Amino acid sequence: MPESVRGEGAVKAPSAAPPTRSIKPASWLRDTARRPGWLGDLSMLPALVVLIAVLSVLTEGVLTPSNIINVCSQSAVVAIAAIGATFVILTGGIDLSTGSVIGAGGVTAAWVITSTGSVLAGAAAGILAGTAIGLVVGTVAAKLPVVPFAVTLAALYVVSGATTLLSHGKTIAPVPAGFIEFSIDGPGGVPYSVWLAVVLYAVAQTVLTRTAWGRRVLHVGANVEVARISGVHVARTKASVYAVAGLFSAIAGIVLTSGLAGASASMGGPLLLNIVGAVVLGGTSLFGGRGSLLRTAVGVLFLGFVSNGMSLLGLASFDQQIITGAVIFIAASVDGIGRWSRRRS
Amino acid sequence: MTAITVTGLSKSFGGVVAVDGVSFTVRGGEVVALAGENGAGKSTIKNIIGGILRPDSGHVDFGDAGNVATVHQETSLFPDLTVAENILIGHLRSSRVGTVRPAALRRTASVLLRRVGAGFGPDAVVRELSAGRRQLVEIAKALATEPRAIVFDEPTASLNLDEREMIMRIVEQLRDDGVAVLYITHYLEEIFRLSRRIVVMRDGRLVADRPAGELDRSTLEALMVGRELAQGYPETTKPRQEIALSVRDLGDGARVEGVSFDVAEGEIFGLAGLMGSGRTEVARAIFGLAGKIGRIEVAGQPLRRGDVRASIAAGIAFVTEDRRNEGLFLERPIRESLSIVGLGSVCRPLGWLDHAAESRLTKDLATAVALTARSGQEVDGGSLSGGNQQKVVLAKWLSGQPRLIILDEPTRGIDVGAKAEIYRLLADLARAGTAVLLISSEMEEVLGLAHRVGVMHDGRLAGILDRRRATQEAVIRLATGGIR
Amino acid sequence: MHAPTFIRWTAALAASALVLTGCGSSQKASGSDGSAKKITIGVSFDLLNAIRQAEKSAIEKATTEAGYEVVFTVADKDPQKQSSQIQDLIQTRKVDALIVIAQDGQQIASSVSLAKARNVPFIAIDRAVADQQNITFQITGDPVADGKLSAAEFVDAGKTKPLKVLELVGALTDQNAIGRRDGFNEALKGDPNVTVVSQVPTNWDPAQALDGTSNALQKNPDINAIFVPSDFLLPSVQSALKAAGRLAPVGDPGHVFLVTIDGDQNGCKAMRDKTLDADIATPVDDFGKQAISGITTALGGKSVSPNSVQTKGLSLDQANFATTSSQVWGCDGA
Amino acid sequence: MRSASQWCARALRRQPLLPVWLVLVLALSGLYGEFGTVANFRNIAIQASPLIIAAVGATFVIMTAGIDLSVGSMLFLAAAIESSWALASAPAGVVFAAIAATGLLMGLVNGVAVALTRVPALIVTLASMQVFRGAGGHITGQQNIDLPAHLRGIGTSSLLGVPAPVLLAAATALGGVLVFGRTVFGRYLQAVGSNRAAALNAGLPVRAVTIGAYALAGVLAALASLTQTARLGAVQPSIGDGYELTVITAVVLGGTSLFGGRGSITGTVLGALVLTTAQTGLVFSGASPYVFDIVRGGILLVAVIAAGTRWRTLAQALRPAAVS
Repeated sequence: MPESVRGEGAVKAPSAAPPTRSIKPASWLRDTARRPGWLGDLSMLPALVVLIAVLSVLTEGVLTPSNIINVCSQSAVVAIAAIGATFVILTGGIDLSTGSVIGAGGVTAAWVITSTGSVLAGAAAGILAGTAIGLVVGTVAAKLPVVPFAVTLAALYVVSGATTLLSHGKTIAPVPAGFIEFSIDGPGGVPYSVWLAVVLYAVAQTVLTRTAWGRRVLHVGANVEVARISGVHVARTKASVYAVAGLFSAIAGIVLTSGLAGASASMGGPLLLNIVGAVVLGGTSLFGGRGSLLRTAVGVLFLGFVSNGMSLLGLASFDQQIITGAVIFIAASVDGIGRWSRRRS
Repeated sequence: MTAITVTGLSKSFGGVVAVDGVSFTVRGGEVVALAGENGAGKSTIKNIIGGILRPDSGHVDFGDAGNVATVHQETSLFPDLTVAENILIGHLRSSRVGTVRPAALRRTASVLLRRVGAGFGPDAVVRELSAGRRQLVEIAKALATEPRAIVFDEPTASLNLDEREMIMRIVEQLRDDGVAVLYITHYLEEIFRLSRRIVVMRDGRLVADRPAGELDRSTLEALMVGRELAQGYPETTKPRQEIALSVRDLGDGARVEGVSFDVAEGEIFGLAGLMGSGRTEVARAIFGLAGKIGRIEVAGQPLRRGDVRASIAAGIAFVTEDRRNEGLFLERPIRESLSIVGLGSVCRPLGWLDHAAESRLTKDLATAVALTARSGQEVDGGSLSGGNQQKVVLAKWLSGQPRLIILDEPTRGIDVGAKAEIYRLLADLARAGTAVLLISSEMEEVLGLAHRVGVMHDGRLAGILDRRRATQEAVIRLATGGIR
Repeated sequence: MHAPTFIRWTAALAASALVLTGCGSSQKASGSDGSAKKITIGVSFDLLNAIRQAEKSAIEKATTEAGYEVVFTVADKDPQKQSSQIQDLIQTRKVDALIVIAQDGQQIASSVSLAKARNVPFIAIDRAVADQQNITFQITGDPVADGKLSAAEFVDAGKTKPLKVLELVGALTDQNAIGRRDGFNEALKGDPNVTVVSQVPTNWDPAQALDGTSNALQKNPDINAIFVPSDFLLPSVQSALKAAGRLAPVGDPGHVFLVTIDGDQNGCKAMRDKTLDADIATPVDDFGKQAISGITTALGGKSVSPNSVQTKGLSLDQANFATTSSQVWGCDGA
Repeated sequence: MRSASQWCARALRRQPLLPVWLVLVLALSGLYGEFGTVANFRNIAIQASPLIIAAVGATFVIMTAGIDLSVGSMLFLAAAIESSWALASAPAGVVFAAIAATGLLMGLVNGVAVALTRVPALIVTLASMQVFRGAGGHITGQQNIDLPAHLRGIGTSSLLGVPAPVLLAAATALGGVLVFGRTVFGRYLQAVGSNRAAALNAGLPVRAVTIGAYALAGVLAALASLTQTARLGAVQPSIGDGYELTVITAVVLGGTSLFGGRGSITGTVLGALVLTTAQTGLVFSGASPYVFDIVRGGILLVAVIAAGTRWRTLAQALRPAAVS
């Protein structure tokens, strides 16, 4: 309702014309004001291209369609969980409980699937469980005077402990063959899990850029006081973000259950580093307010190719660790230098 | 006895020239004022002199002064350390092994605190001090180096009248002791009171370096802005009959109690008082940011307590005193800061944003406040000048139909040109029927704009003066606890 | 703007150089894939530790004898990583057969079906997998039997002196740990001379084993026997005993009766030093040999029968040490 | 008398965890007869020692508003170096010096990366966590390696009846208190964590202080590794796995703010003691080990909420400082 803008008639336009600056066509890429937002989101893409090029030289088969599908399907779980983590990090928070919620969601789903035989019921139960956990964590993080790092660390312990306790530490299996198929095959030879991840990214990116909720998430992260004073329901936004993270972690847990043909409480634990690593590698700021899902997608693919490449090269696991660590650091510092130079100019 | 000699300083940031060939000197025993609008290059000069920035060309020479101390604008103290530790943070190394001797620290700090006339001890934790006291700590810290030259950067920006007076006395004392003082401020009266010479900067260049006696207020303003400013304050029309805001026995449960007043539609109600008298607390309690006691009605409807969203829904807008941290997003496009309050009006069902409607809205808002941001609405808020930032904060509230707009220090730290535009905007808002609650430390501004002036003293409303009776003397008498 | 761009690209180059140097050396080690005819076997381990190293050597020995090539991957206890690595082995490296030590016997199922779909023989060793229909061959130890064999040592010793036993348990999420526990407890059921007075979970973590043992010895000072379900927890247990002043060699009246499972270098050394009473050794060499012969059979187009083998451990105790130790893998290099 | 009670009140205000710990100890002693014995307290003290040592180091880092996720990996890499050195059968003194040097080096790597690049500490240490563990794996070849007797010595020896690990932990804690409270470095640490921009403006050696904090954390992680492996008697690939979260839990439990600038070494020591005592208590109760995770999470949450009001004011106070 722009008509309702006050002062449009009441306030006179300024007498002094604003000084204008002509922008050369060639400089539009460098001009943050003119450059389309998504272009900035792809700042890690050159690094990804370099990585793939290097890997292709070192080993064969990297750029074959089947291997690319492999990388995508292997990354699907981290990718989906990283959507939720991106929203949390955009508010300036962090969710250390992601891995444990992946376990909890997967175990719940697998338990319902094995006892009722219905995949749909299981998926619904898993999603419900994950979202509920996220909502509780988020409500505590938003309403009580605590830092997200500590709350979600506590939640990590409680959720993984409780899931292990309730599942007696066992793997819940077997699940129906059709459910396993979800992570193996799909239209065009690309597994359904990958299609699901793609759709979820499209939806989440749209939600972030095209809805009021997405805007509020960015604003809470950019400056919580400005948001509060401007009428944003800060506590509700924060709580909702953790609930959304719980939702996506649970979906990731269900996809992982399908990929592994069974669920165990501990299965999500090792993924936390990759999830947070992918979000930050993509260039979403840990301080909140800056970032996007496009960035996270590039970060996920980057890590996916790193681990795929190392596995193809047959590297020993300790060498893989060293290289993963070094790559995360170098990629983060390259991006950091880039942002630093932009800030300086 | 020249203490600071600046010769041909130039500095640019990523192609933008901030300071261009500036030269001047400050001698021992004199105060030189550095004046200029925001973005004129004063801070860059200060940072180069203070050694924080390195110039692209030119140099700074301290002559026999040896070193220079800087008193910063935004206090650069450590909230978790004690006063003594803060003052002597640069001089902690009292023994060779790097251990700290608390007793010696405390003694030295006490001496410095006495020198600035502080009425508090060295053991207090800085977090618990008021803004004025922190500024004193800041000065004591600068004095710890026994400097022969000091740069003051807006030392009084966040202080009340008493505290400003105290700071100015300290400056005068330092000057009499033979210290060279470079004084940066927006308060022209301080410039004329303290300085012997005035250096004026505009767009990174030095435009004047003259004895203070040769300049008067309007010439100085003209030098700073580069054009003649319209004199005085805009005309305001008579308030309407309807009461927009009614406050009864308001308290915040801590410093403020028993505050009652009404503001009519179309009225500009000034709230004066010393810093710490509770003006800001009243504003925050009305807006729902602080716990409130008492009764507030907006257009006859009672307001739910402690609920910002309810206040906004009732038509209250609040421009806080801290625009950088509470007003706009420094690291997001200004479009988003502009549309945040009116976001609901550009939303379709399911919270779907209509980007076209949003950009129409923000363009209209920017036009309404005469926002002169050069590069459009996609630049980050942090890249704007203080004046433009304040205009963005004001504009974001105009998307609704504010019944009442509360402004806390709306012109603090912004240049004269932007000030005039904000005054005109307030007058226009009032003419259109909005009630305006204006809080300001600049008495002239309150007296020039407000229909009535409420004066706070020690957490209570000491009295309300209408325009005819609201003179500087009357306000000060009430503000300092005198009788009407 | 120019200088930082330069820095960025230098950094990117440095990153690629790092990956290059890091990988270059290992690629040589893994051999050339060029000689097309050679049969390549993909091996996926759950983790790497002493017993896995022994299993790795056993596999390497057997493959060299058979003239095959090996590609090793290790999943670091992450089932998702293991599944990815197996996918890479099958679909990109195009290995001819797989030898897998599953991180999780249930969750390996999708890898099993992938191998089945791509006609790659799937051999599970050491840890059982749930999907028995679709695997080519499986050879594992028998955790329940190993537990029972351990218990037998306690029953024997209990005849001379009643035993109050502290039972350490591995990870509750691990079938091997649960099997060893169940076999042990079942075999002891009803024996009047041996009572389990305390069960301490260790999560296969030496530090937890140490603290748990210390605490249990504190709570039950009359403990005079400890069942240790894996050799790699032995140093922790002995540390705890030493701290409690309870460490004494076999034969000493203050000796705490100790039995472990695995038969690694630690265990063998402790047997030789007479600080350990018995060690149930896993037949690691069998794993390698039988896995490779299974592969040879499968690649020849025949099915392996029987397709699942459980090998019992070898009881090594102080009485038979001189005659039996040569058959225990941990005693080889010692 | 009055000053004594005042002192008590002040101590209580400063260390609210102290009564929590005392109540925990009393309750457990009441529940389980064997709990309240000298031998058991000795046990708890020994078990808490490595945690105390590593957590004191982490306190320095967190005090600068940093974080160190690589503690567990540093523990492992130091242990790996120890085992490799042990193979060369060097005298204990040389081994100890080598380990301390390793810790220093690892800490310097972290510190330099945090101080000189713009990468957040969380990411730097996330990366170095991988690198250190990988390097450790390289050295040990993922084998279990027994330590020779002279290196196990400090795990079991004692001085005047006090076990060596406890002595080490006590010395570390005391040293930490002194460094933190009585040295210029300690003040600078607090200043950097309290307001980094102001520290830069005041010309404090911000980078050096940051590097120093991480270097100290590295050395102490190596020292913790030494006590831990000496007790275990062997170096295993799983050493220190997930230890970083336990260490951070102890520090946060002790009341040190993750925003930096605020906290205490004594709080950290108490945090480590509460965690260890609770764990021992659970073993006594015979509960499932997973219950410990739940209990630990619960304790952390309660402690954090209790300290929360202070944090919130801190967060607000720090906001302006974040913009430089």
